[in-house]
Amino acid sequence: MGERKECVAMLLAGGQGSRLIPLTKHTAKPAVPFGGKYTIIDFSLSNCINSDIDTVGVLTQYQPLELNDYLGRGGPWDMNLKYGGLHVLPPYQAEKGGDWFKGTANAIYQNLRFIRRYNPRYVLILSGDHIYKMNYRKMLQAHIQKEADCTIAVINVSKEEASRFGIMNTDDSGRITEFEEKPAHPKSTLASMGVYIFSTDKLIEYLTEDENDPDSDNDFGKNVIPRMLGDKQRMFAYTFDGYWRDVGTLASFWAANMDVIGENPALNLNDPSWRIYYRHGFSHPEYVGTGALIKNSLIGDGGEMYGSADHSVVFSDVLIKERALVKDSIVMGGSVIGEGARIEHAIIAENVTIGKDAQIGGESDNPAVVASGVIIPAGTQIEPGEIVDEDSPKGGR
Amino acid sequence: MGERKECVAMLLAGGQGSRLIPLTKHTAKPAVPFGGKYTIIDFSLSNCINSDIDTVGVLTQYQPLELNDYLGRGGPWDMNLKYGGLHVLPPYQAEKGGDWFKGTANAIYQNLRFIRRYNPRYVLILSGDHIYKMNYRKMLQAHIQKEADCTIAVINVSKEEASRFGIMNTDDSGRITEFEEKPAHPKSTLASMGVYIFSTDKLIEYLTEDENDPDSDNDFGKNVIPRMLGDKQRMFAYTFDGYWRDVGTLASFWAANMDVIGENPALNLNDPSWRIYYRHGFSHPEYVGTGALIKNSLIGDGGEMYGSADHSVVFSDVLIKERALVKDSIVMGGSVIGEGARIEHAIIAENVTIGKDAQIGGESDNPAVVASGVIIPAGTQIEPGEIVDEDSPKGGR
Amino acid sequence: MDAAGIILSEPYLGLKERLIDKRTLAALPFASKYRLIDFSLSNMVNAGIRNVGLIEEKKYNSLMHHVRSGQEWDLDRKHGGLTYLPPSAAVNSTHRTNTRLEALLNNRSFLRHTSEDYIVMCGTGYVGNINFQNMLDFHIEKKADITYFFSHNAINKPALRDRLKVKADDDWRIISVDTSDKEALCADMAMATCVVGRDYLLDLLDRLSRQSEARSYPEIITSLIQTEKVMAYTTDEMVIYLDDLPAYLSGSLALLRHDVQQELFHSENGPIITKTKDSPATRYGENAEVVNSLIADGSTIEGSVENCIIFRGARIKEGAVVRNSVIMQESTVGEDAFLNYAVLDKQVIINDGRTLSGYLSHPFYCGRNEII
Amino acid sequence: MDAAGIILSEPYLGLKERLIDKRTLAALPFASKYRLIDFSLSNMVNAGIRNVGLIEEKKYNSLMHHVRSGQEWDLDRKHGGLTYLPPSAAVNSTHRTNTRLEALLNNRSFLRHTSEDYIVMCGTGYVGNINFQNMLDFHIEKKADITYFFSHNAINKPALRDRLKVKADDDWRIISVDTSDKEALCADMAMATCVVGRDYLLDLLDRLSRQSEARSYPEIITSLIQTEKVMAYTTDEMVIYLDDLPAYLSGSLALLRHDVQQELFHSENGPIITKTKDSPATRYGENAEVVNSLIADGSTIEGSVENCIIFRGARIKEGAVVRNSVIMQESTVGEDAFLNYAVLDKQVIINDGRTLSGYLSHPFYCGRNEII
Repeated sequence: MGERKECVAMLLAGGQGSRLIPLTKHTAKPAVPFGGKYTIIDFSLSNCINSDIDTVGVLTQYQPLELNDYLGRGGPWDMNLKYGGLHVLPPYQAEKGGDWFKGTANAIYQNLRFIRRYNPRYVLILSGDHIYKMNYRKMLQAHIQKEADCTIAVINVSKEEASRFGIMNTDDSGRITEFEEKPAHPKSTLASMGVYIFSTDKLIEYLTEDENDPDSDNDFGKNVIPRMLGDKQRMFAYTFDGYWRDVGTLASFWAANMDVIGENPALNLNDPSWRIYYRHGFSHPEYVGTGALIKNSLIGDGGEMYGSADHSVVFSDVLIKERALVKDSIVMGGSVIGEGARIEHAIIAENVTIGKDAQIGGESDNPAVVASGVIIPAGTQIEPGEIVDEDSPKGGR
Repeated sequence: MGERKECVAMLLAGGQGSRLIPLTKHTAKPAVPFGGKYTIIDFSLSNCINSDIDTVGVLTQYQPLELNDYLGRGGPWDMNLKYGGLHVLPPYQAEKGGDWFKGTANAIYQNLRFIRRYNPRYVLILSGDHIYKMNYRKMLQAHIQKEADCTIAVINVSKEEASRFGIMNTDDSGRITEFEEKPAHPKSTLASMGVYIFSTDKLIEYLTEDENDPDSDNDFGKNVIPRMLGDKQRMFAYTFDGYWRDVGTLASFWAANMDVIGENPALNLNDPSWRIYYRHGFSHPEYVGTGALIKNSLIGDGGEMYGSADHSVVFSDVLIKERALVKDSIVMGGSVIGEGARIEHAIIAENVTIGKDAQIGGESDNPAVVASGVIIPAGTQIEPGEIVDEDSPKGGR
Repeated sequence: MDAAGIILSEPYLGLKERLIDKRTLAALPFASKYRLIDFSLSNMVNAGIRNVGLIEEKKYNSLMHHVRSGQEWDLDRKHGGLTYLPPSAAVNSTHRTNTRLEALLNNRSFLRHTSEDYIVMCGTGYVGNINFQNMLDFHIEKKADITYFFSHNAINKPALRDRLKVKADDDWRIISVDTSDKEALCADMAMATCVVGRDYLLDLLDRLSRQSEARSYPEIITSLIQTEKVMAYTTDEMVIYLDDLPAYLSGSLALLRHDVQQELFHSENGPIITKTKDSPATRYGENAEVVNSLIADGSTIEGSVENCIIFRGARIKEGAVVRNSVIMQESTVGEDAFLNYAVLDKQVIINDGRTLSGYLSHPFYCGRNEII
Repeated sequence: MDAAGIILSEPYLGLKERLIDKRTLAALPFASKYRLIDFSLSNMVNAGIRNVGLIEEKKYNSLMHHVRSGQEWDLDRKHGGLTYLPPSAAVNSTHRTNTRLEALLNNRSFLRHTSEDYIVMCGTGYVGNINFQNMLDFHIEKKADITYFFSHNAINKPALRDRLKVKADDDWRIISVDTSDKEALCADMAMATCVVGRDYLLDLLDRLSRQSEARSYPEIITSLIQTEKVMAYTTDEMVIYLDDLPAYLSGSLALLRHDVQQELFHSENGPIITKTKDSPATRYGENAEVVNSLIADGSTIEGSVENCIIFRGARIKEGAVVRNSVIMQESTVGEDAFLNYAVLDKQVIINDGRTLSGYLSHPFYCGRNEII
């Protein structure tokens, strides 16, 4: 119990995820449901514990009530430890007044006391809003082996996508020679995943320097990394070649959910060697009634199925009534799909009620979205790409 | 698990306690150590669980890292429940931006979602910075019996003190007829303890009204209570006649600690019928060596005593070296008192080192204070009433 | 609630079923994701009981593995919470008890140290979602010495054996035992669900312990009702008895009834709580066909399933047809296999193309880890 | 650390001390606030072991009450953590084991299901703050089959009985057992502290289980060292044996030595962790006089205490003089009583004015709850 922690993870979970706003109005993006059972932050946290990293500071500031409750003391991820474990780190006021976190680097800077307590050799910086299964331990081994000051996880993206990311240019040894934020003409396709490992002393040194620079935005990508590169610190790229998605838009969120469907899905969630842990409710087993036809789908528990689901992700405690059809869609927990309703290419958030014979979405790449708690009256038609939230006239609340 | 909670407590732990500043520079006032084993907030939390109230929201905003870690999920107070239990509620940003808590009423208003989740009939509002043992259950029974909208706990103070408190004037039935904040000429001596029970619907109604009033300071004492009185709501005083201290100044903090000493102390902490719970470290048993003389004192565990202690409160892991004397003083955890040093009428904070033959304080009502982590060089003399913190020249750090 | 709980993890009424070869009855899996103990524990905590003693029989390993510290039920408390109690004489004896009375006698110190005034006891030979608060209220209102629980709404009543029948007067006081009267309250005092005052129980145990000769349970009850005020608390809350393998199968299939689901899983009393498993969502394949079945999370359905109870992590492969069966945790039914009225225990493998068929009264049973 | 742990809560080497009449040795209180199991568990977790099996003997109630879910040691984990293992044949047997070998044989499934490559085993017949990581490193470096733990720094060595002496070669390989050679490593293979590869142990257990005749522990070890590479890991870390009541008293009084306190409580290995109690601070009265004693929190000292170990909640009243004694939890020594070389078990009451005096070799013992 008295041991020093080799590596402490700091997980940035402060983002609102403004492009997901119908899903993040009352909850932080990391608390958005994903994959029939999980919330987005489960992936980073499960990666940590599966990588044998048991001490994680989660930095929150946007609508944290649900996220804080969801995280608790980290029990679901086996991180409710007396020494180490999961700790939520909200913004706070100090002797000289309080600050909201200004940027990603400032958020870590404000919580250096948390890091120092465990005296780790290495600090892993993560975002709480990506979907991926990654062994950080291997990345740490690479960091140690290369005697790096900072290692940045990168993923190969297509030439077209590259200009939407921070792009690394590296030499043959993997050492980063240049970093460009969203370059118009990218020189490589190695995109930063927002996963960094720092040797602790270098992290503290550069965060302190960054904090003292009044012109800095206090952001890792914009300020800290370029400054370290400028100082010729040993910075290496670590290439990750698994599944990774930044589910920053409604379309990419929908697409990533579709990726978990199928016998050999792009993202396999039924993987005993890399389990994704989550906080459980008290749902009973799901009942599939006479007349139901469920195929090529993932269905959570506690629901009752009397209608059809095809190529969809359905969360816990959902009721799909007779003759209803859910196709190419996401239906989150506690929602009710009325008799004969037709849901296609849609995202139905939590605790939505879809009235009888309503039609949501259609054949389109642009998912229709119904925000949580909305009641859609019988017979209503929601167009592809349309977003219905509690304030919009379509929600008959 | 599905039951509604009859009563939920909201504990305001946001205060800096600026008059205790040498003790609260890096920690919130509720996390200040008290009584050899405890922190101040342990009293309110233990009162809750001993009153069978197992669901508590703790509102924090000032330097919460230590307090958050100390609270965790409430295990020490037997409140780590899946349904209910202890939850830390930090300030947060919502869709329309973030707010620090403006006043006590606003802090509760911002966390109405937490209260609503448990659908309680009654809400108990507490401060985390008073020292007392009180059965809130009895107060709740009085509230129910009187069919009150709001019940305010009061304590009888002397005529002289009364003008420092919020004073209630009541009729024969105990119904509050008037409330005066720090009156120059008090009409009664019933002072508010800052402990309120509200019927939930009334609380929500008046908090919402208060929030919509741009001129309000959003404070219970200044705004909400007077407004309810003006509206002739049923408001009752509940008289508490036990030990109660607002340890808001260094002198009152020192005095309250002295109150726990003795065979029949003003505040009995060795009371199996009303145990005060706290979070434990790993301290080993205390060793009292040859030459030690400890009398009329409370001593925490893990320490080593080779010198003398008389009429003092000594926390865990303190080393008192040969020929040292600690008298009428408080020595917090991890501090070292050097050979021959003389500590009188002083507050020595955590992890202080007092050098050989140093003299701290003296015969006085005005305690000398050494802030946490300070090193006092050998032979130094600290006058009565003097405050030494890490920035002051006396601290030889 | 001013009551502590005692759960008697009882033996299987003397029946030698392979279902409980390697587990206590309390650890028997039921209803896709539960074990029988989940129902007892949930009924206790849903009634506000915060102090539960669990008297475990031998073979308690699978039970402890499931219940652990009681955390899922909020019973991992500093004070009270879950306590494992030894069935045998606590200190010096090495032989294990077989009677409920002896188990209670051996745990008088638990009773003495509880601060609650009443004790709610239950066994684990049945499932139900029962409001123990109501039973306690009845007990107090009637000023009873002992109040036994009876359900008017029992499933598998025909399978009852070794149970007592009693007759009550108009005020629900029990006046006779073991009648052949068809109208008598037929139930299961053997399942031991009752309320009793703590001090009264301690006194009663003292008196019983002084009686030297061993007596059967019916004999004890028969003599009790002469001198004590033994009441019958009756309710319409549903109870499913699981006396033997046919009862286990028919009790399982009863879960497919809407009224049974409502009673067990949507009761106002509260949810039935079980150990979490971090299972992913259920995966339905391209050609899955599921009708009238209970499906746990983490299972994979690629074939045809009708009138079945499927547990966590089970897999029904393409072309397989499974009807009227219970498939426990992590068992696999191979391609084109055909199962009817079968009960597969945990981690069974049924190879491709096998046909296994029993009948409701004679289910086909396959033991844990077996391969067919 | 790539090792799982097994703690054998062993019987008291056949001694019949009243100290352990109603508790296992593992649950014996020691050093003001601990029980012996605390040292074993803390050594395990301080070495980074996260998966510990606890083989409990009968009378395990006080042990379970103390350890519960292992939460204090961060061992209440979803995966691994603390597992209670049955000493007797897991399933069908009703008799209890008396040998360590049988206990291991009965828990091969625990060994099979651990993912760690090594097993660290220890007993509970001693206390120490021992770095098991170093022992494992030695085991791996030496490519040993089994590595036994030996301390050069044992307290109560004269009290050793029924322990083995071994002799090692220059590379620390054990070459003979039970010599009368004075220079031999005298220790305590009976306390069973050792490291062994998991697969190797399973294989060894299989081999041993096929040998039909019962053999004594020395016989087994003697035959093992012929064929296996059994190594001696020696350390200067202090170990206190607690073989009998005199050893318990002298081992307790040894705690008053500065070097022993440093070894046990200020070791770099980590703290010794125990169950929390929410005791208030120790209260010293107007006329308290304490010299050279270990005082637990929650106790009240109003009289004179010299060379003593005082447990939580104990009270020494005014005028009482207590010397060279161990006063366990919640015991009270009345006014003007005089105690010397006494061991008071828990919740004892010594009335005012009593004089109770034993000697180091013959301590005066007073059993739990007794009143003198």
